[in-house]
Amino acid sequence: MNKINQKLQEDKKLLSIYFTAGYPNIDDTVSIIQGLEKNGVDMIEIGLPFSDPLADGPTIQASSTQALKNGMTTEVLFKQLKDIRKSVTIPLIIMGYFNPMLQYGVEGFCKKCKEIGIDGLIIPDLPVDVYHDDYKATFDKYGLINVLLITPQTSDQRIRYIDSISNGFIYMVSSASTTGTQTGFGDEQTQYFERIAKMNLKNPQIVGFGISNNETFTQATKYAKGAIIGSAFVKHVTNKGVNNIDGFVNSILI
Amino acid sequence: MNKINQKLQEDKKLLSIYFTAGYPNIDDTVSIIQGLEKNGVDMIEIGLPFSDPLADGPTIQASSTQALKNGMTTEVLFKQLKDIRKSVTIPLIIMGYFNPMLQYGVEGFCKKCKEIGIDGLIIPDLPVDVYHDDYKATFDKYGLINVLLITPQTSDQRIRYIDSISNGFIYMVSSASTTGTQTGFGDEQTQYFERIAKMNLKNPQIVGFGISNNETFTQATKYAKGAIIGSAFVKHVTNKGVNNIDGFVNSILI
Amino acid sequence: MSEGRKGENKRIPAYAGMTENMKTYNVNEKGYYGEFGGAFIPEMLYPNVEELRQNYLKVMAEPDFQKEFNQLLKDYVGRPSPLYFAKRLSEKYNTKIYLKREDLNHTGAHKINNTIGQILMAKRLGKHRIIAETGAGQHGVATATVCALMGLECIVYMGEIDIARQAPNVGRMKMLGATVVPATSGSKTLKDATNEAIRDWINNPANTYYIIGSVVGPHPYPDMVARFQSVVSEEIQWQLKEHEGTTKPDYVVACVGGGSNAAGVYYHYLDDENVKLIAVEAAGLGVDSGESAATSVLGREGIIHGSKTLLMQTNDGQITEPYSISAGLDYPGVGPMHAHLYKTGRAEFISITDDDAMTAGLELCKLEGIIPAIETSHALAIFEKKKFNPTDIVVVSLSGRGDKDLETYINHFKL
Amino acid sequence: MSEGRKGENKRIPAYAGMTENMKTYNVNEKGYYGEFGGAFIPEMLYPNVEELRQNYLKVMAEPDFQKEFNQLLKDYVGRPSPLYFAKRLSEKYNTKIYLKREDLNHTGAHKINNTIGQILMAKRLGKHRIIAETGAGQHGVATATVCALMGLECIVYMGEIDIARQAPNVGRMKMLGATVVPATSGSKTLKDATNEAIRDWINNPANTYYIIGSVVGPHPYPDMVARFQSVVSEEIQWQLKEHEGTTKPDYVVACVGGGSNAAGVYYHYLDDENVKLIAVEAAGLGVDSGESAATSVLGREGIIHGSKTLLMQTNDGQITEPYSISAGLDYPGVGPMHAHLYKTGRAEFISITDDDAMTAGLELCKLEGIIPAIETSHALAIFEKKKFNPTDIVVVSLSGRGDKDLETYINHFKL
Ligand SMILES: Cc1ncc(COP(=O)(O)O)c(C=O)c1O
Ligand SMILES: Cc1ncc(COP(=O)(O)O)c(C=O)c1O
Repeated sequence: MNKINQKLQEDKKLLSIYFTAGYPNIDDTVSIIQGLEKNGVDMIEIGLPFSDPLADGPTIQASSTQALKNGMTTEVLFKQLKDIRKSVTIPLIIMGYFNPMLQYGVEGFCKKCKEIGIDGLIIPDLPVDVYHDDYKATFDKYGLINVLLITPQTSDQRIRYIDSISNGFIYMVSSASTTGTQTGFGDEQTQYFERIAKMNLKNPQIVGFGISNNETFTQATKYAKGAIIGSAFVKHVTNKGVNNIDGFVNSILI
Repeated sequence: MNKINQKLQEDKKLLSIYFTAGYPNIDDTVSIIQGLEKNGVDMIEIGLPFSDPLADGPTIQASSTQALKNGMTTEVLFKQLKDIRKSVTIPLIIMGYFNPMLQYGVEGFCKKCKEIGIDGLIIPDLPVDVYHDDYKATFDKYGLINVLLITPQTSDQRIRYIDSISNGFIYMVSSASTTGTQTGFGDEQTQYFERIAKMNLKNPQIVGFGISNNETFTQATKYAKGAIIGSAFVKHVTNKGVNNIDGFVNSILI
Repeated sequence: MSEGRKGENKRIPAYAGMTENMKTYNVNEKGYYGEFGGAFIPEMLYPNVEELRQNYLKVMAEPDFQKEFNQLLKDYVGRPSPLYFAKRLSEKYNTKIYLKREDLNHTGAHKINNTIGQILMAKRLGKHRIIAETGAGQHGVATATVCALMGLECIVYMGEIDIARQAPNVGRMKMLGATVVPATSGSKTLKDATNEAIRDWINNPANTYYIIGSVVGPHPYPDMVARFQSVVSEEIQWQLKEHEGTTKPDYVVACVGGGSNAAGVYYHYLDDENVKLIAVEAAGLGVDSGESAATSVLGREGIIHGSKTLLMQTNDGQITEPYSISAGLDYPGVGPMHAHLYKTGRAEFISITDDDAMTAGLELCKLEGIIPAIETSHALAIFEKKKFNPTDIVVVSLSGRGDKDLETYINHFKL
Repeated sequence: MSEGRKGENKRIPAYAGMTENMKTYNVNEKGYYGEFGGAFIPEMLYPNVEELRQNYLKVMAEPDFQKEFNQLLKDYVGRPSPLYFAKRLSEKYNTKIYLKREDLNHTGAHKINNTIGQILMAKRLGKHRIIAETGAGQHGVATATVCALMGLECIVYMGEIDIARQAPNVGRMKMLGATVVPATSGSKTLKDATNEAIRDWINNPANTYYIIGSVVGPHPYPDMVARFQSVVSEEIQWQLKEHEGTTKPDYVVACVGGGSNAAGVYYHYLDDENVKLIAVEAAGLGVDSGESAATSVLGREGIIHGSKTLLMQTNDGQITEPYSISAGLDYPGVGPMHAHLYKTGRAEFISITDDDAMTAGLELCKLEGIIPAIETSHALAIFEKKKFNPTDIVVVSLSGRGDKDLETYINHFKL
């Protein structure tokens, strides 16, 4: 069984953390993963940096630009992760934009992920239909879960469709925004969270975008299975470096 | 008999000098006239300054602007000249643009000229036809000679027409130019001078524009009755002041 | 031949009609509009002006000339310029406002209608050196443009102050290969540039053609320029017919510098007193401020640039230095046609201050998405001054676009 | 109704024909041109893009929409734009060169054809906040213009470098009441401005309509923009008929940034292989210099701004920072229609360096009195590169005027 599915079966609210591979320094990837696992995080999204991350806000943009400057590439990332399963067991997801994967070759990319022990992918600009028609078979072949997104604007009908072709969890974007823009949840979010909870989807949901501290983590996981922190963690790494992960994780989970 | 006609009958080449009234200083008008007469000049053109002297080059433009700044007006000029005939007998011509005369009233202007003892007018922007149809009678009534211009471009037919309505001399513009632009005469001028000389006009011709020294004065008066110096004299006054007229006149007549 | 335009052959009013069927507000045979006009020029200019006077109507009537003129207006200038119903502006002022879009002409103003005509005239008269004066630079650009088109040398005189405040147009003239000569005398604006152009012409009588940029100067310029610009009202007639079922607006409004823009929109309505004419002049800092260019109010009869007309002058007959924020209206005179329209009361003259013009210009940007030349903004400002009826059809000449004026606008409003 | 224009109702190609009568080089039902196109967008944008996809053809086919669109094109934009026979340019290159004068449109480029269409679309979809990206600023100005016209809020994203080099257009946008937001990431040019606009849209999904400025972005944008721009080739057909007795030129030439200008002039000729298509890209300092924007030569298939197309990228799939002196061509991708035209060989792609473009631009000034946008100058430069027959009819899209580029030209040539 895929590590993501295993994790989702645990009877707890899950904390998933996103970081940009190759940032702040090119060689920080492995130690960040290890640090996150060690400090009790449940799932990790490894950001494959892209030159033009159009679903991302300034924080992740800046980290991506720096990572690319540091020399991060798809090849380099795969090399860094080659032996990652020797040291960690935590579910690992690669989050990246579609073009670098396309250039690598989608089949080759998936194959490599399987070899390394990657459990899933999040590709914000790979639309559901294209995924379904052109790539699902490949993902399935290599045992990769493709995590699909929904937003407050997604219709119930489309949510059910997305649910039907998902096989891990649904990435529930908390509000209409790029990453790192929200600073707390209001009534709108609560209604949205409730609406989705009531839909009784087959896949659990994990909330992303706008989770930055214990309060928002708690709010989000009131209805959902877990929550993903991205920009807040990248900011933390920017300010405190990679040796202070415990402080960050503890501040979320208290 | 009008003093201009008297002068034209003298058996000599005539030197006529133009100056801008009220320049360099507002009260220089009378002393310049006296100085010119004293030094053997034959005829004087008193420039009534105009804000937009479009037949004039930079030298006379600048002197006009300064004269206006100094406070020169038609009224002031008439006041300055009120008693001029008590001290000089030289023919006096007012040279000016039409608009200030129009504003003063053409009839009043002519009347005043006669009172003062002005002998003629040169108005470059009063066209021959308009003069003939509208103003000749007035000029005649006050015994004023209107000096008309011809240029190298003026057709023979038109020259004859201009000759026919002139009753003093013809102002022969040496070349197609504004004042102060020519710096000597070439073949073109010589041909023009010869052409006009051969026409045997009823009115003598006096050459203007481009006469600045003994050489050009001599060239011009080889064919014509006289020559007019304007810009060169204004420049002289600018550089040497009004007390050095003898030097200038001597350099022309040698 | 194009079916895309109506009335193609009516473009230039037939010269034959002029004397037979004399119009009250048009020029007479002697070159006068009532008591205004004529050709008060130094003898040095006589051969040139006379050559033009004797030929202009004949040349303009040649089928060949008409064909070339009309073809260039259509394919090069982009005529007909639209007659645009300004919905939001009309709503705001509760009347029907149509904008005649001369701003859409090649080079961005009405000026090119005239320079196209005159360059063809110059060619037919065998001239190969072209001079012009310019204020806003629109006429300079339009002249430089047609000179490039015909491969002729071009020298443009422009006041030093105008060179500074209309920098984009100076750049355009340079790109087009024209020589821009600064006029440094007097107020260093349009009047002085005109003086310099006339002086150049005096100095170059044989090969040079002077393309005057407005309905000013000695006869036949005012009439010739008005005829070239008359394409504007010719178009308004059939365009308004399409929109409103009538060829006649209630009002025709235009800003007036020299008056060519106004002459163009008035032309076919001059003798139809049902169509009211409004002429808008630049009041500068205020008509009584001493810093103004409102010629009709402040002017008296006199002579400027070869024409008897209204002009701003001292009691003594010295021409006054005008002031307007708008380089194209910063002129102490007005064409003789307009002096006559003023004197007879045929046109209503309104003066608009700098500030009111700027405000009206910005309003047009915000309501209609059109940035007008500051000249044009003066015309637009009348809606705050004069009330029209809801059913009135008011045609305003949008004489030019404001690209040249961006800096002035932006500084004025601190945008 | 106007008789002044032909084919008024054929303006927007009928959507009904699309699937029934499929054109090889046109978009298919799924939003692809051959293998290029699609809608590679984050889920956050799905509702907006899907709403548009489901409605655009229906809305465009509404008589009411067509009427308003055509009326605005005519009375506001000033269409038809002339098809001008460039005599002196033709003589120089010994072939028949016609210039399609999009520079004469209101706001000075072809871009407004599209923004007029899209603002009407936005209104019908009930949106009241408009965003746009811009490179040269022409699309930004065109968007600010239609927003002012309709009284809608307007936010324009523009790269910091482009803000500096196209200052006049920034001024115009401000005058028109738009908010110009600098894009400070990446190469600080068009690509980055587009990223920012997309991010804004993600953040404002409900009330905001994104007016894309070229035939790029997710389906249905490329097709919709091409249809709005297709008025250009629709006009060329009947205009050329008037001039030459045929609706078909031998060549149609256009510069390509995103490709909307080219799409417009190609549209009605896409499937007529007798009409050869030439696409001109910006080589910057040279195709192999590392400072270039010649997408077809340097690009590989990939995804940019929601569309699968050709783009300049590293082996790793990172989008390369392009370079061109021309802000409107300084883009690392190209619309999917053009990728398809390239891949199939239907269009010939030529790349032109900064220097050659600038020289061609100045040449047009000097020969024809038209100052072209630097984008357009790239298209004009092909005559030094490619020989045409004396009888060839070559239509070049004069996509925009160069007023915005004066400073760049003047500095380049030290005028
Ligand atoms: C746009 C515009 N409108 C009006 C004028 C005023 O000139 P005229 O009165 O001759 O139309 C100018 C002069 O430059 C101008 O550029
Ligand atoms: C004048 C002009 N031409 C061409 C372009 C290139 O864009 P596109 O390829 O979409 O026509 C631009 C873009 O700004 C432009 O301003």
